[in-house]
Amino acid sequence: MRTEPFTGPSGERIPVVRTRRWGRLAAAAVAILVVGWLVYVMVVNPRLHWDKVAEYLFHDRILDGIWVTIEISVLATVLGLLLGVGMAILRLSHNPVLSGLATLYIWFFRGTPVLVQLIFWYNLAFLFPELVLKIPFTMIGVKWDTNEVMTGFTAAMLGLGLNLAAYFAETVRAGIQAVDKGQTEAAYALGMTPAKRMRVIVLPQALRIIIPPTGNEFISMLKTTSLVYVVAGHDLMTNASQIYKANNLIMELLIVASLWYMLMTAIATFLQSRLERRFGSDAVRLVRGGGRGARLLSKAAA
Amino acid sequence: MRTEPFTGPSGERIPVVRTRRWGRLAAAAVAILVVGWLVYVMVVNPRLHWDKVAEYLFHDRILDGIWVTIEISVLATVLGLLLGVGMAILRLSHNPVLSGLATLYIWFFRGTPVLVQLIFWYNLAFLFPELVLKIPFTMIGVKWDTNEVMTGFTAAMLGLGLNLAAYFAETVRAGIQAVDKGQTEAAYALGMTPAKRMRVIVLPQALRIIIPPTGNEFISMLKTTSLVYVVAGHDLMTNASQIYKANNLIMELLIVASLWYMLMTAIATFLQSRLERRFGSDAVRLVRGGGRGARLLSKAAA
Amino acid sequence: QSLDGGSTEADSAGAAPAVTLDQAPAEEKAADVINAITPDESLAAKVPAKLKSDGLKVVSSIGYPPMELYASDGKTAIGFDPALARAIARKLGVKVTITDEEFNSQIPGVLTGRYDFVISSMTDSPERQKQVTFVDYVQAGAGMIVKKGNPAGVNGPADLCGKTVSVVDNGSSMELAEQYSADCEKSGKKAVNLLKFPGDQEALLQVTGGRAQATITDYVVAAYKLDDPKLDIEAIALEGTESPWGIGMKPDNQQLIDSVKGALDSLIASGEYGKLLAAWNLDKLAVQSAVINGGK
Amino acid sequence: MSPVVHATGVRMSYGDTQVLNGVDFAVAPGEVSCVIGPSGSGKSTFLRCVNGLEPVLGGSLRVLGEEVGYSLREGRYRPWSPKEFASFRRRIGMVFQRFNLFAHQSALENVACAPVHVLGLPAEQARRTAMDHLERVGLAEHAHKRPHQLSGGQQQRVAIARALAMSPELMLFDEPTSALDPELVDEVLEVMRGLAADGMTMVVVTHEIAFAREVGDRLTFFADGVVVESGPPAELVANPGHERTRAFLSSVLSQREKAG
Amino acid sequence: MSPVVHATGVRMSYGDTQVLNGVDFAVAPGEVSCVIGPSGSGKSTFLRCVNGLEPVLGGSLRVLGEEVGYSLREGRYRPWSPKEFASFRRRIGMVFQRFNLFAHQSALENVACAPVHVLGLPAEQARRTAMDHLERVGLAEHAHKRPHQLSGGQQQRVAIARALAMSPELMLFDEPTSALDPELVDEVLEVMRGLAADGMTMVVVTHEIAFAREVGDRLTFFADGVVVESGPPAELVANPGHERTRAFLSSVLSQREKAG
Ligand SMILES: Nc1ncnc2c1ncn2[C@@H]1O[C@H](COP(=O)(O)OP(=O)(O)OP(=O)(O)O)[C@@H](O)[C@H]1O
Ligand SMILES: Nc1ncnc2c1ncn2[C@@H]1O[C@H](COP(=O)(O)OP(=O)(O)OP(=O)(O)O)[C@@H](O)[C@H]1O
Ligand SMILES: [Mg+2]
Ligand SMILES: [Mg+2]
Repeated sequence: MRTEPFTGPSGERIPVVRTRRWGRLAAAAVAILVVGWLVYVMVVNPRLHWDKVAEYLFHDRILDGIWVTIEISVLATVLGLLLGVGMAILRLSHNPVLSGLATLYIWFFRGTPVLVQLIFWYNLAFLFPELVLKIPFTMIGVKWDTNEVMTGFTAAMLGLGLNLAAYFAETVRAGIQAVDKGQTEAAYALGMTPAKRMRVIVLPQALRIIIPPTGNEFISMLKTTSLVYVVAGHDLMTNASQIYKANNLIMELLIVASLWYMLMTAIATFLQSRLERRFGSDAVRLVRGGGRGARLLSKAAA
Repeated sequence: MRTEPFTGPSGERIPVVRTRRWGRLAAAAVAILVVGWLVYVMVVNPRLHWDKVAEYLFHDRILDGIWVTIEISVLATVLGLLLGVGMAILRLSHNPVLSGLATLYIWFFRGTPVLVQLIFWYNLAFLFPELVLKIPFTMIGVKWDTNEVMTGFTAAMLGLGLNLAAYFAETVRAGIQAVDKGQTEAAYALGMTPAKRMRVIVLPQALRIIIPPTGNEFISMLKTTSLVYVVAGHDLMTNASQIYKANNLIMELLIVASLWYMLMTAIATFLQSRLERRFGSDAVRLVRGGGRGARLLSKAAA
Repeated sequence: QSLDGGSTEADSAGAAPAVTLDQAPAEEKAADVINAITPDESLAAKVPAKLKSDGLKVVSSIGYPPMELYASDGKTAIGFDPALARAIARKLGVKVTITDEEFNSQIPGVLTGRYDFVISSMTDSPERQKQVTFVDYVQAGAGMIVKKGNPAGVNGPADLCGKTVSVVDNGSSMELAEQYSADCEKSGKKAVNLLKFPGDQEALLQVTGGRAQATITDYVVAAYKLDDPKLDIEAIALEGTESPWGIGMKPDNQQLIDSVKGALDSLIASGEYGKLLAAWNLDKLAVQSAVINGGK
Repeated sequence: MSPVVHATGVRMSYGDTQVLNGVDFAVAPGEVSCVIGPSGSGKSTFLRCVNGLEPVLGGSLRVLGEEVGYSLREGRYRPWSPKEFASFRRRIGMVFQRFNLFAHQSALENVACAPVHVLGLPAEQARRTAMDHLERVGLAEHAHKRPHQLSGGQQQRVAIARALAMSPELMLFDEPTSALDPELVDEVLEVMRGLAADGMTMVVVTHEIAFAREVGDRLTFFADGVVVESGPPAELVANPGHERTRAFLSSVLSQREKAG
Repeated sequence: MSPVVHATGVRMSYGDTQVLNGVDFAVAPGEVSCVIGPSGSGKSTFLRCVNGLEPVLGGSLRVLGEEVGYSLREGRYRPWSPKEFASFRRRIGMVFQRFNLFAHQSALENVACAPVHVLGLPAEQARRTAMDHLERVGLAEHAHKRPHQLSGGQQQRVAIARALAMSPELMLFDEPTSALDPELVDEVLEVMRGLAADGMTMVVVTHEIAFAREVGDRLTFFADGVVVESGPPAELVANPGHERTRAFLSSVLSQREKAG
């Protein structure tokens, strides 16, 4: 704001008063009071055994569960992203059959609950006791016991990964379509084939649009993994609930699990913002931002 | 493609052959075969009782469950959207306390599993047997029995709505920030106050960015409602599982539930695309799209 | 409204107006027995006032036949536990509502006062006694379900070593399976490979799908499932596993605990309890008297 | 008559970059004041200061009789609230280089928007007046079109009508034709000529020297955040007093002379 | 020598809108052919057809000795595969109005991209050659900058270097300077003058009549999807044969004459 006083008609200095925004201050004070009160009421609540929370925070089974949660989330996200890129490209293909199938895939996997998909894959043996891959009209082929192939881990990967892929396909498609048409034209004009253009020019730029929702999906995947209890998986939430089922410290163990989820979310959010900064809109600006943007950038780099 | 033949040097017509894209055709054929085979194998599977699927498809409890699912999803989405807009505006506020609190809210509710939040609200009486709203240092106020206020329905609304609001807040913020700065300047230059500018100019344009993710959130909310089983809710998935607990037809009832979810998803997707067409990027184009866009628009309107 | 008025219409019980008692639903196998029960005047006089005004609020996790299941309308709870709850309510001369909750939401529901008691095939265990007080109403044992013909040759706990067994990841059958596994290891054999599931249907699916060789559950439930030809299974009782199941109530509500215990004792003495069990083909589960917190 | 705009020693910076280094500038009522200068010299920034869109850091900037951003009370200057800023800006019309029409509203809605939402006129009356203003800029038959359905020149004319609908006492134009295709420039300049003829007080940042010479009462040359020189347009173009002015004018005119 | 571009009766439409209505046009090797015409007359579309970016619907368009989009085999024309299109376009450089630099790559990477990914040159060699091309357009010291850190004129010069790096036999320019601030136009035209002097065959859509007169061997006037007339630039500007041409030229030149 203004740093110097005004000069009056006869050369005298007229001071500038600083305004206090009373409304703002009041709003802030009320908000802080409410939050503080909520925290206080939780902390001193005689019905919550905070000593138990502390005791179980680093319980072995909780730590095991965290590990499983992270492992499954990361792998399912990677699988979902790879498949999602493929589906997005199919969906944008000019071949009506392929793009129709991709649409069907997306609709099907977005349309059915993950829980059902997990139960379906895990219990595939109920429908098909053996998985047979053979050359038609011959006796040559391979055969597996479905239950041996479809472990809880495989089922979790398939259930979560295929489902996520359907959501990612839409995200990636939006990202691809958001890349300026001029980029594609320039690539073609330089003699690139459609595939090369996609790989070298379009996908790297689509990252900008893809990263933020991917971060969100990953964060919500951290919590979706709790569904693996139906495939006998032992993620954080399942383990926490098994503990409270035994000792009935429901609220305490939910707090333990929540604290860990919040920590994981905070870390994921941090990583997401790092990625966004690295590949985000600033790095892939399409129009010249003027002196200002350039200056900010070079400052950030310094 | 080209509609007429070429003319040779001596005036004769040289025909153009149409190319068949064999690769494409083959890919399409394989894809259709695989999907068809999967469907066939499911349909003829002797362990699936399709007659039972048909029987339960319109079972009273399934229909009741669908109604509950839709009701809760719609209400929670509306609540989440309203709160989310508020949080987004707070988050963008210049007041560091308010924007900090909004950030805290978003992080907290994104960070904790919905399941935990549902259990927490439903069992609020465990922590606070009575809800008291009174004027400090007096005896005047109102008091409710927590269990009477916090029915399963209220808990579901709060749990799902507050959680969704945290996700929407980010979406709405992105939408607001995506509105061209020039719009804000023009609004200010015409003498609008910040609040009026937000309501009259910015939010209506932010809709364009907000609608697609809102559709996605609604679709995934349809399935998230299945968590209301912990607050004694009877949504589609819960009712289906209660039926199979009694009659052991687990796969069949999962298929029934999935069919309904797919139908609801299809309808929601359709409505989403209608909304997108109404409020979407075409309607709120920022740069002049040339004759083409205008022509497409007037065609669509005709 | 003033807050210090203490506006609770305290124990003004007195001569309560006569209530019309609930009739058992038609599909309830013990409906005749229940509808014939009349209030016990001395018990009714001591019933907490809140029960008289609001009725008895019972919670049960429906979906565990024959103990608790839905009638064909999909809304009315029937089975032995609802039958007993209705019988107790009639004995006490109060109305009754039975609500379905997810199994693990039931104890919090009782503790927060949303429900008066839980009756849901709940094993009376010392851990649970820290939260609620039980009036034990049956004595039940565990059983195993295996595929028809018992292809894996599982006849007793000792045969489970090195096999895959699915259980519901909570409560007595899981503890039992863990104990068998420990026994296997003690005797130098391979441990039991335990798969834990949220519900007994998912656990059973592992047996019919061939992933698990057996599932351990309550014997009465296992026996009931035998009647379903689709499943293609047989049940094996596990001897010496009997433990009491209890009606759980908030420990500080002594008046309610006394009323429920009194009602159950009265039902046992009058033989109506036995008829209820017989109606659901569960005579094996009978107890001789209502014991408080009998679980070890 | 006291000047409509009276700047003395106006200073302004974005962070560490000093953009205006003491601008002295005055506009009399009814005057058409044109501003030229190289890119980055602070012309837009100055217009934004006049309108209160950017805060002035030093010097005095009096517009329409008020010290922009401050009211003098009891011997001290008190900063304006957002409401006070809004009612000040209401009195000034501004036209941007990139038009900035409200993208979700038709041409008519764009023009009627501020009268309804800012002045609180009844919708029907506002629409009627809006139609009159659209007529004035020759766009009555395009009233129902969305901005993206209009050509650049048409969009800019709607933007002018939108500003006029608030009956401003002063109009600011920031390079109103530089985003337009050459064939569309004239239709906008024509509207501006009309305004000037009606006696509107205008400050116009422009590269259209021909327009400045024909319509402007005064031409001011900005460079590096200060006013280098100022005078009647024809004189300034013919005999620039400073080397910088001469260099700039010749670079702007060179292309065009070659073309001629 | 046979012409590099030879269009006879080229027709093209977007859906129902007929855009090219039978264009006859030829460019000899080493010729600089300038194209002018009102907005929407199909100039850009024609360039895109020459490059195979849009399919021709009728007539014949022979470029670099090939019928664009078709090969003649056994007495029949067979449409090209995407690969054949790609190797055809490799031989033609194109510069767009909006530069279209790859936003995620530095200037150097932009220039080296196609040689590496299309021609399969080793990365090191491609970078060295790219550096030479950047030097040629005077941007060696900006090689590491991202497009958004460059001015419009600099971006356009990088775009030219990028096209040159493929050693094209024909260069197409679609209004290469019309998105630039007036002061930046000259630096781009300078590079193009250099190219013309080196004997590059060029088709240039432009509004810079001065440039066409100075550098162009031929000036063609497009209107409504046909070539209205064509001739040596100075002659065409001085004595347009058609009323349409005269009207267009006078509207483009009017502003600039007034300024002079
Ligand atoms: N929002 C901003 N933040 C930081 N610097 C800015 C901002 N806007 C403008 N600048 C800088 O302030 C200086 C003056 O900019 P201004 O837009 O006023 O120039 P101008 O004379 O209008 O130029 P032009 O003819 O290009 O419009 C420039 O150096 C510009 O980079
Ligand atoms: N992708 C497209 N789809 C439909 N119509 C189009 C498309 N591109 C251009 N057109 C239309 O084709 C006609 C010719 O456009 P073109 O861009 O070739 O004109 P131009 O002569 O280059 O004009 P300008 O000087 O404005 O660039 C115009 O009417 C335009 O609206
Ligand atoms: Mg400017
Ligand atoms: Mg063009």
